[in-house]
Amino acid sequence: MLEITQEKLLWMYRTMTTIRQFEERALAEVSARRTFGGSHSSAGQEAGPTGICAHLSPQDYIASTHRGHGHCIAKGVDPKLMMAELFGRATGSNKGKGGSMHIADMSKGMLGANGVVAASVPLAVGAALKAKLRKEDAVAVAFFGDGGSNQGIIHESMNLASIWKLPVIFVCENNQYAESTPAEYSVSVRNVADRAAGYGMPGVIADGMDIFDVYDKAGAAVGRARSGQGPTLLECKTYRYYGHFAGDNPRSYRSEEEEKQWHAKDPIQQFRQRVLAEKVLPTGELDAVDAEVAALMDEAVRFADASPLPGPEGLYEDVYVNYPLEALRRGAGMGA
Amino acid sequence: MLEITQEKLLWMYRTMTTIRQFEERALAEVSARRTFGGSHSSAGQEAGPTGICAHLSPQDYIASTHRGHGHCIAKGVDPKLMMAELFGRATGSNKGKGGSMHIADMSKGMLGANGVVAASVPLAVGAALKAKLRKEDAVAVAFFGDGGSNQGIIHESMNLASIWKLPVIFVCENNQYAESTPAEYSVSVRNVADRAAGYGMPGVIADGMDIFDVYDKAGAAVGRARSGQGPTLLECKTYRYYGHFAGDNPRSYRSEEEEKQWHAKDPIQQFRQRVLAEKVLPTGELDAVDAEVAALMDEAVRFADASPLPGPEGLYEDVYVNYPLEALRRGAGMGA
Amino acid sequence: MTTTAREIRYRDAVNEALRQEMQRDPDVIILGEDIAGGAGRAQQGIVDAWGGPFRTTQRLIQEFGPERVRDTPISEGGFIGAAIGAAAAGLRPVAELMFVDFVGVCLDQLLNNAAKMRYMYGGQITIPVTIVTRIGAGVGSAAQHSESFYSIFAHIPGLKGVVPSDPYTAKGLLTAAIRDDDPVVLFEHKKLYNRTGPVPQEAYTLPIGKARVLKPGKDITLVGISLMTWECMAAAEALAKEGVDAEVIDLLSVSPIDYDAVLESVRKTHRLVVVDEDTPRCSVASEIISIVAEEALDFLDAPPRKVTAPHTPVPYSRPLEKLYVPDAARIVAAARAAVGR
Amino acid sequence: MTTTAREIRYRDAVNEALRQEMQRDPDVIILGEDIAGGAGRAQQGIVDAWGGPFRTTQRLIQEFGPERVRDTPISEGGFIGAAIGAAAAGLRPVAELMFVDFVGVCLDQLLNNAAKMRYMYGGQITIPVTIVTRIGAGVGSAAQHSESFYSIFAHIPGLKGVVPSDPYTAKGLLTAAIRDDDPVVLFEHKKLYNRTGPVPQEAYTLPIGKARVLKPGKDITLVGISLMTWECMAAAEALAKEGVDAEVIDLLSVSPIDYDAVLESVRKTHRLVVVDEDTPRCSVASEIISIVAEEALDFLDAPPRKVTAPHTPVPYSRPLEKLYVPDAARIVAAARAAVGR
Ligand SMILES: Cc1ncc(C[n+]2csc(CCOP(=O)(O)OP(=O)(O)O)c2C)c(N)n1
Ligand SMILES: Cc1ncc(C[n+]2csc(CCOP(=O)(O)OP(=O)(O)O)c2C)c(N)n1
Ligand SMILES: [Mg+2]
Ligand SMILES: [Mg+2]
Repeated sequence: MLEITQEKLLWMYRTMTTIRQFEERALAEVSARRTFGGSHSSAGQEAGPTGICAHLSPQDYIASTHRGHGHCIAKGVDPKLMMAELFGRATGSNKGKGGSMHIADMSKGMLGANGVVAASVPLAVGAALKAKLRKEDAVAVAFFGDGGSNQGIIHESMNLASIWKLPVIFVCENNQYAESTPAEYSVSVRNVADRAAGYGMPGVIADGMDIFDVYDKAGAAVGRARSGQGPTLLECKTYRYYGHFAGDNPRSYRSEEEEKQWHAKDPIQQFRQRVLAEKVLPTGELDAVDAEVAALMDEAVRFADASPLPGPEGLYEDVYVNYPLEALRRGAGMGA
Repeated sequence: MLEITQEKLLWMYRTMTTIRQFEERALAEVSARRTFGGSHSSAGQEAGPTGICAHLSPQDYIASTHRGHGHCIAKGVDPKLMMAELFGRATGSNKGKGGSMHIADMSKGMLGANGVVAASVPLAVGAALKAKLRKEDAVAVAFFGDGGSNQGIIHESMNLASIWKLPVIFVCENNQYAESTPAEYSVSVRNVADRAAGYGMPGVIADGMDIFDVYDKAGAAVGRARSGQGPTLLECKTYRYYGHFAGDNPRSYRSEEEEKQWHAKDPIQQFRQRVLAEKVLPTGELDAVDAEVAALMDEAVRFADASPLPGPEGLYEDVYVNYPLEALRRGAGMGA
Repeated sequence: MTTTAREIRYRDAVNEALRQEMQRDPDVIILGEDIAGGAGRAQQGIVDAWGGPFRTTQRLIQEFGPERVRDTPISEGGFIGAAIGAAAAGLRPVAELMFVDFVGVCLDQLLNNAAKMRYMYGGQITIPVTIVTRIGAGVGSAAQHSESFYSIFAHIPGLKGVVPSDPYTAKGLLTAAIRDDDPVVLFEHKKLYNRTGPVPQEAYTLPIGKARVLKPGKDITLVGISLMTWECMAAAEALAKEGVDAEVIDLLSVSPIDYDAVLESVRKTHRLVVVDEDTPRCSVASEIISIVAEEALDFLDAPPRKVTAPHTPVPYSRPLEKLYVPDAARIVAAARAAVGR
Repeated sequence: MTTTAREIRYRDAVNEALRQEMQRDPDVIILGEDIAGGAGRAQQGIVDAWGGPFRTTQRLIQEFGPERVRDTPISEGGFIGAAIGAAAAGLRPVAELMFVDFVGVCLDQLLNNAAKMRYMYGGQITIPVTIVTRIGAGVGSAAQHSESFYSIFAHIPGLKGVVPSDPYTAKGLLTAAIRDDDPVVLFEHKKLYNRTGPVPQEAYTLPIGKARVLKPGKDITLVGISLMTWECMAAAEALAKEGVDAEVIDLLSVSPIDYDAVLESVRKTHRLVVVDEDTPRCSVASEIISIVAEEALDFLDAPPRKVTAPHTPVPYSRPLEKLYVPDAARIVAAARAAVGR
């Protein structure tokens, strides 16, 4: 039997559903050309961020990737502000300056999505270092992909967190591909988690399609971190349902059959089946969440659409805290 | 009983002795201020490079570090040219342009010492890739230190060599310190070799003070590489007798007792004891080598001293194969 | 141009240069992320799933196989370092850095190995490696995927850099880069990939370090880099209507820079605007103006001007991004100021 | 200066700034390789074995402990990235990059995180990190340990850079850097460590982005950066003997650059030589000259000139290295040409 409160279960369901609907809405808006740049969908991967962030509070940190919408939502960033950001609006989480790949919300401990593969990982190490120095209870989660696991910065970050016993959870979301490149080709070992031994930390594999498995294993890792035992590497085996980015056709590098196998393990459906089978949440309540989230998405799009674009002065704002404005324009022929 | 030809044994002894004497001479010349920059001594570490390069021929490659004299000598670079290089002479291995940290000799497959920690490692991977593509028999050895093992580029290089099954031998010369920082502090795992498992390659530990142990284990690794089985990580546990660089006093971070323990395992003395005990080489022959090498060092210093310094035109030579000379000087106020 | 020239796209010109050089020389190989795609799945019938993120390497793996067209893990330091090592050992590799913004994960290999090895080793080595990368804002990719950061490469002794502006120069400069015995970085502009133009069928090279005059003129010199060349052309057209006859120079190389071409033009027109999509400080635009000031001060009838991005990261929101990238209007304004209108 | 000023060395001034800021603010921490040394061996009685490769961090670990004075593995990308993350989370870290030549192993963290986060995130964050690094040739360290590669930092929007030339400016600018809410890179010159000068005991800041006039003059402006300032002073002395009255400006910051100070001087002297130990292309010297050409063309009575390193790596052999580094003789020659002698 599930030993999770109803409230948390509902939060899990709402969070996963919000991620899914947000991703599908975002893709639709990209096609409708209402957003500016592309968008990397994390649909299919909802159980990872949700099962992990279920253990976190706003004073904990996460550092995210180019595929960051799910992390943001799970960490509590308001989807309205996210949608407005995708639409490049002044009301967006980042005032329209960052877009999909850079959504951040410091009030939620969300250190930012990041467009450079694996580049945000040491930021989590640093946030954990601050928590340790200030003797705060906080932990930091670093998300990266199977592709990201091959970047040198991962090695350096894991070694640092290990020797300094920092409260970091390294989460590799192994969705089997980096763009079109299969992990089985690019990663020299069966599981990314197998590399943990080389850093003297536990390497744990979770079924990234099963939020309860993620929740349990993340709980242990967060517990280790909070109690001063140092970092853990947690690998979530998962799958992205759509292409690498909005315009990518994943069938060019993976089979329909493979896709079907993963869809059969859909994290939201699995969740529903489990809570319904165990009778811990009624269908009606789940359906109500679906509808509620759908309404929220409509509202997010309406909000974004109605929001103003940033004014021209935004170009020069927030480059620095203090630096002469004139110096940002000087010798650049920026005109009047 | 040793299954190594007398000729090879003599080569081993001569090579280790040459390294030792070269290092001691180089330090003396630094103190005498006849060389320009500093010099990183590898005295104490002779068994590693020698035992490994004993398996290599000039068409094999090695890539070296800031502590590269031993690698150079073991790979066959002429100590005279090396000494002239330290003296900054036009006759040096690098025409006086590189100095101690950049000695290279392409005719010997010596891809260069390198002043950036671990930066030469991917060069060896590339040389191995060329050997594989051209179906040559050659292998490439990448040397790095315990400190270097924490650089991200090591991770990337090992992963690449593994997935591409390249003929690379990664050699970590663990001399216990990176400058003043003990490996036990900076490396998150007991042995650097333990990280090999994370790349699906064998991780082997050799007693880096015992050339016969190194020779055996390197032989297996080179054999694996030559027969297309891919890379190996070989860790040689060793010790540098002197400071990190010429001016460093190592007693500020390590104890006399520790130094003594390692000196007791001196690779050259161990070698002598073993071959004398097994009666495979007579004392006289070993002593003759000592004298021969000492004479060679005198000659090297004489040669270096008598050699001309590079002329001013050397400043602009060999920046590119082709690029207008004028462009190297233009807008730099270089004078006439 | 020759009789065999056809109209093809910039991306196809890049592809053709790669293909022809790989045909010509078995030592030419390509390494990069998803340059073929679906790596290791030939048995499943998957070959060339992507053909490169911008399809510039399409079909190469079919012709040359996975040994020479090598998908890589996301390890730019590692595989660019390996390309440099392979070049040192005798190959002639082309390595792809997907976007120039990522230079920071592999710069050490370029700065301390590729650029310096020949010099440090006293000339006993050549490093015939080509790095292909992408620049340019204007497609909503925000701060980490939109830079035009070639100034850093131009700064580094030992590297060369080329910035083709159309299919013809893309093919000729890439071919030259591959055949060059020095490390050369080729900057493709994302917004040029679909630009078409006549390109000879057969292989040819264009000289690295030579600019070209795209439009002669006598009143003012406009120097363009990559995409900016076309903004200069548009500005020249607008200026013509105002009676200002602008000369447009397409720089084509950022190292070596063809100062002589610029100086010759400025000695004729006496006015200069340099247009650079990179940010302004220590930029190629600054470099060119500084040399003109040093060597042709007396010829200048008006202050030379830069038109560049501002000293800010690239913003995401489209209206801001539009302000960010230099355009014909800003060039015209700078030119008007120079000619005193 | 105040009555409490004493003569101390540049290296001690750096040390004092660090110590006083760590005393003042518990959020200030230091990370770097061997900045204390012998890490993890306190039980063996080993504390502060090195105190930094140039002894600039000596004794700090005794006062502030290993949590705040943190020896690191050789993982510049990792620990500088961690410093940036810690800054984002509220600390005020100082991270040491042992030599600027190694920037390529950690540039991504500086370029894509430190410099851009505030902008990309719409201002919701500050990154009060300080990077301390070392520049300079002339000590026989060859191509990979001798660069003065600050132009790249000056180029990057979001970073600031300071280049102190003596103990007084070292302490004041480092203190300012640590207190500044933006990422600031401080470049220490290896050949300045033993330079002595008066330094107030108490903490003080100097404004980032402000140059200083070290010697007023009316015939020509010499702009120096870091060590080069003293070559300018030597040149000014030599020029004085020839009747040429040079004004010497010590730039002190490479981002922001104090153009106004340079312009004011040039409007008075009408002649300019910029002296920069970095290589010339897209350099700070180019940048300054380009702005002077844009904004004060009419004041220039002679072409402005750069005196820099050549466009080559740093050679090892001493006679070549001596030719490489700009010196007073080259400055005098350039100044003579400018004043027409
Ligand atoms: C350093 C760097 N190299 C390359 C890229 C281009 N790129 C963006 S996402 C991606 C694949 C990432 O794969 P993975 O880490 O598995 O994450 P996923 O996309 O599967 O979530 C690549 C190659 C990049 N953004 N940064
Ligand atoms: C990227 C980089 N960081 C720092 C340094 C400065 N440095 C030179 S040698 C060294 C220690 C290297 O230790 P290790 O790899 O164990 O080799 P060893 O000196 O022990 O042979 C350091 C930190 C450098 N050269 N390159
Ligand atoms: Mg993936
Ligand atoms: Mg070591």
